[in-house]
Amino acid sequence: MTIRTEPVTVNIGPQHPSTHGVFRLRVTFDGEVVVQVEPVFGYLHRGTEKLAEERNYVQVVTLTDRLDYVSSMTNNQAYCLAVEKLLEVEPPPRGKYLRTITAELQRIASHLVGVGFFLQELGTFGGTPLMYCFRSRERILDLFEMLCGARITVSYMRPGGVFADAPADFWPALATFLNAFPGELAELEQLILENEILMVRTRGVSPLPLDLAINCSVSGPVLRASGLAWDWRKVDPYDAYDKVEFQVPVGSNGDNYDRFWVRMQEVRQSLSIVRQCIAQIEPGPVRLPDLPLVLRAAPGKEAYGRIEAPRGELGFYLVSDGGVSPYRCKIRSPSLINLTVTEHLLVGWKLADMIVTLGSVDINMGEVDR
Amino acid sequence: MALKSLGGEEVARRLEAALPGVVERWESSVIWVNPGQIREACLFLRDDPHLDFQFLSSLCAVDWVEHFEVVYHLTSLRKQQSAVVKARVYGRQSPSLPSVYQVWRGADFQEREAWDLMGVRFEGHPNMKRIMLWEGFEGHPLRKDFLQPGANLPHG
Amino acid sequence: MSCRLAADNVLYGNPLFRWVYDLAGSALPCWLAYIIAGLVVMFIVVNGVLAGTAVLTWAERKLLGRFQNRVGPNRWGPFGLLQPMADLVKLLTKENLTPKGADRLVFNLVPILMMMPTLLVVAVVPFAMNTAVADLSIGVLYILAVSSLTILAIFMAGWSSNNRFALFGAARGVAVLVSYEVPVVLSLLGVVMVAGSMSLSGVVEAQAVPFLLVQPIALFVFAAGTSAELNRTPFDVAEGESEIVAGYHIEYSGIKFAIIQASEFGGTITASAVIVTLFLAGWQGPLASYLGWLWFLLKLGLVLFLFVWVRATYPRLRTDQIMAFSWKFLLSISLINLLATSLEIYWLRGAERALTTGDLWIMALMNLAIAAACLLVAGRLSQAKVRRVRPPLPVAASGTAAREAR
Amino acid sequence: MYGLQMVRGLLVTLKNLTRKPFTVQYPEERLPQHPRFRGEEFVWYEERCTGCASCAKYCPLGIIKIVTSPSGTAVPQGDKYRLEVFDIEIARCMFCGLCVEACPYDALFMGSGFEQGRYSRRDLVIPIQQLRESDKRPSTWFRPQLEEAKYNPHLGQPVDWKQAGRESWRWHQREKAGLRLDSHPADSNVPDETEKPTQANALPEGPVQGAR
Repeated sequence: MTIRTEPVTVNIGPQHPSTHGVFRLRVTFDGEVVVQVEPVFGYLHRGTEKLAEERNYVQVVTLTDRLDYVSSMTNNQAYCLAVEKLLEVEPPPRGKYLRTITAELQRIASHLVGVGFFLQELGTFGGTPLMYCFRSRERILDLFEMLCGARITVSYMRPGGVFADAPADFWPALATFLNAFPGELAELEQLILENEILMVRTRGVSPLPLDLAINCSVSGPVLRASGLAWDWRKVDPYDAYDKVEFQVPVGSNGDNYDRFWVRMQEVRQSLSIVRQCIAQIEPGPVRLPDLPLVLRAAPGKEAYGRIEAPRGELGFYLVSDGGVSPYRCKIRSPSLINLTVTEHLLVGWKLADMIVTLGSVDINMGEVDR
Repeated sequence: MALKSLGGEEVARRLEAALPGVVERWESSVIWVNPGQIREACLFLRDDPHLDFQFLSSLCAVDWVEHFEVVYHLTSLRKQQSAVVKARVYGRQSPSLPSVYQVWRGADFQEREAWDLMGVRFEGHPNMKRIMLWEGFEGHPLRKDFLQPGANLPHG
Repeated sequence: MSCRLAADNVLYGNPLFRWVYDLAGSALPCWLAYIIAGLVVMFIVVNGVLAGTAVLTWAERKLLGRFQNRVGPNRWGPFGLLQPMADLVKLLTKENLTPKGADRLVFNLVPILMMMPTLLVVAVVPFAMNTAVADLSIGVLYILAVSSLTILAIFMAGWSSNNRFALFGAARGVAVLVSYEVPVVLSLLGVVMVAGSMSLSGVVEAQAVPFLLVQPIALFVFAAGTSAELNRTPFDVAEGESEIVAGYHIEYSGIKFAIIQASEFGGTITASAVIVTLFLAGWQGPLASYLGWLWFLLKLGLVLFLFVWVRATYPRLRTDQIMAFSWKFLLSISLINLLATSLEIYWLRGAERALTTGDLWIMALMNLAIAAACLLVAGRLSQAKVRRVRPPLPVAASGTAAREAR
Repeated sequence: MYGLQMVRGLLVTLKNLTRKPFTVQYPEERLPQHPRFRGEEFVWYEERCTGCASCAKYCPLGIIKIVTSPSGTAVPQGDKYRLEVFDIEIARCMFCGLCVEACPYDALFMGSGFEQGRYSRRDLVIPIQQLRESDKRPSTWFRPQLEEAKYNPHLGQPVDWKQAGRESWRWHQREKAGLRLDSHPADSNVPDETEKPTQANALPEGPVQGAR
């Protein structure tokens, strides 16, 4: 006897615990197996690119905080680099080091969130690893508050440096964090990194071949997990990255476990970068003194500034018409473009794997929809 | 180890040798390509062993009022070099140019976004519909002549 | 007029029942006295379980909080002890929704059907000597039969809710529950064989050595099986809140949701009580025999703590992996256990056809060795899947050393 | 071995069971706030404000509304313009602090609180009267002179307008009145009875190197 079956279409999201914001996947299931998937987004579209055209160069910094709200610092950094390229200026060394330190701290915080929610989606009840991740992230956010008065929407960097030097009590607080965090990280690794359930759930699931990843412009940890050591911090060093040493963790077959593993390793490398920066940083100005509050670039000039954000290549393409605000500001957001491979990653896998794979790609809707 | 920004001249020379007439003009770091042949040009840029631009970093459209400019930021992961390719599309009613989806699948969402927000159609894209806004939205908000309904923002 | 309860009545062993029956029977007709006595005992047991459930919801949340470095509920009452009350009031005052297109009758029947097996199981569990409501001679069989009724409720909930997530949850739940029935039954068979009795009090009395030691494999299989049947991590696929939101009970709200939740927590309590009874020697313990209930509660608390601990630690398995775990691993080790146990009993049982304490110790040693061997073999077989991938990357030396190196 | 890592995981959670929770029970306990915290209760010194509306122009959202009129008082008293309206619509404010960054006379400071929740959007406007009367506990965000004085709004006393600026208040008063023509650096360092710091966390007088 044959059982007549029919595919079932389900909307995962926009309100679903595991869609990282207001993201919707229209999925057709055959039993539990995904046969067709279509990402639908735009629920968080705020028109940042249009808004940027109506604000002056410094004001746009506040808009970038709200793109990838899990890593505001790196958004600021990418934007400020683009503006600096446009104006052909370079921040003073201390400013560069401060940017590097904060960007790496932000990378740690962002990866902790990514890993934490990835594990939450794997079904750790009530999110025990998530809480451990947040415990450490909280310390970083505290440092940010000390530095710039806000925890998430930092607006710390400005074209030409950072808005102000770190307060005197920042450095001891940073040292405290650097002492406490490796222990917490080791605890997290002991809890979950090689857990057998995690292994059977994630290894070999949703592999992403390297050639497809490159063709789909996938970047960041997702690309590195597929086996290519491509990191803009190495390839095109910006700020102080040419003065520090670090390794680029690389996965082998780009499955969920590799993506998770790459992030966990990057946290360690970021920690080392912060340490090196602290050892190297020297007193001096943090912001170019002669930049006016309202910046202007030469008409017709354009610049594409990009960084290795925690989620991949974050680029700002700025075009100037000589006015006080960018004529066009295109944001190349890694989260959106990493979603190009959604269909390849999800089709053929089960519902449970689908959720975990989405978590391992680690998208952020603020950045997808902009 | 550093990224090399390829000069417009070098790219233009190679491109012109392979596909005569495709390059409209070039500058120090930018080349303008005939929009009708953008797909062939991109295919060449991707597959030429000296250029090897396998990675499309970014694709966007800029509204210069009298024309639209579609900008491709390309990166070669193997040779660690980058280049900027542009194509000018004229006409405000229905500007269109061939899609590069078949060359780089990474262009998928970015082309859809350019259509959605800027109104530049990419012919040959398998799923050319709105991406951020809903179907039925009137106009393309990133165009310079788009007026936000009820715009009364102080900076508007 | 005085009524005498027949000695072969299943309720004869319960002193409370007999006392109420005698008291009521002196004034009322026997059938009425029988009902009244039954209701009194039922009232105590049902409310005891429900109170335990309330405490468990508080304890689980509090413990999970502390496992996660949080505080847990702490607003109502000292240490948040009144939190279950607040929850109950909240859920009672919520709107009782029935989704459009739902099968109303089935939908509304589910909470009752969910609660029923939980309460039914309690009937045979002896909390202390002579305290089981009914000391059935086929107690173990009764537990197995009644507890599998949950499947029906889960399936009904998923089917009647008119929600695809609920359907997913129900399908998963049924698949998992059905596949876990078999190893659970086989594991309890070993226990019954060693005890030589199917009555729960008989099993407790047979545990001169706790069956935790004598039947370690059976304990593991039974614990895993009940985890799966109760939808607890790492087998909580039927609810899987990160995937299918709440699974089969996604559409339930208000008091219906409360009952379903209560039956799950109550199920945890009864399952733990069964584990205590079958494997941890029930009410037996040192010191005076009237402290039996205390020992029972202590052991119950320990088992519940283990359940919460596991829940706080592990990720969830996938449905097919859970079933593979059941059919490939649990079924084989429970068969091994059954074979080993029967052979041991055959050899060790003396002329008087009963196992002595010494025999039990020998069996314990042998079974522990077998359990260790099973673990080793399974570990070797599954090693390829869970081997460490690659060593962590070296981290650049920090500080001045790195600067000098350049 | 199979299961070994799972046991290690159990040990981690057990270890955390004995730890003190890291969460904070908010209304009773509070996280320590840092002096640079960008909070809601904007601190505004009318005495320092010239009504130039730099803050309003620099606000990315345009939520500051300023109306001035020529004041009737004498110019040497430092009152060129009178502020009639100074509304900050904090419903839309994102607390980026660019208004504070733009203020050339250190008249506007970020506040240090975060508990201005209201039941109606209409109430989420800070009018000028409230700005005048509010506690003067400015955040040290973008105000290096306060930072150098180790001022902490969460512990310290209110800061008087004479001490809030990066230059002497007398200099400032002349500046505000438009009398800078003959200003002389020595002029600003003339000691004055009213300038004497009286508070515990008094701020240094005289020109302080600004951030710009």
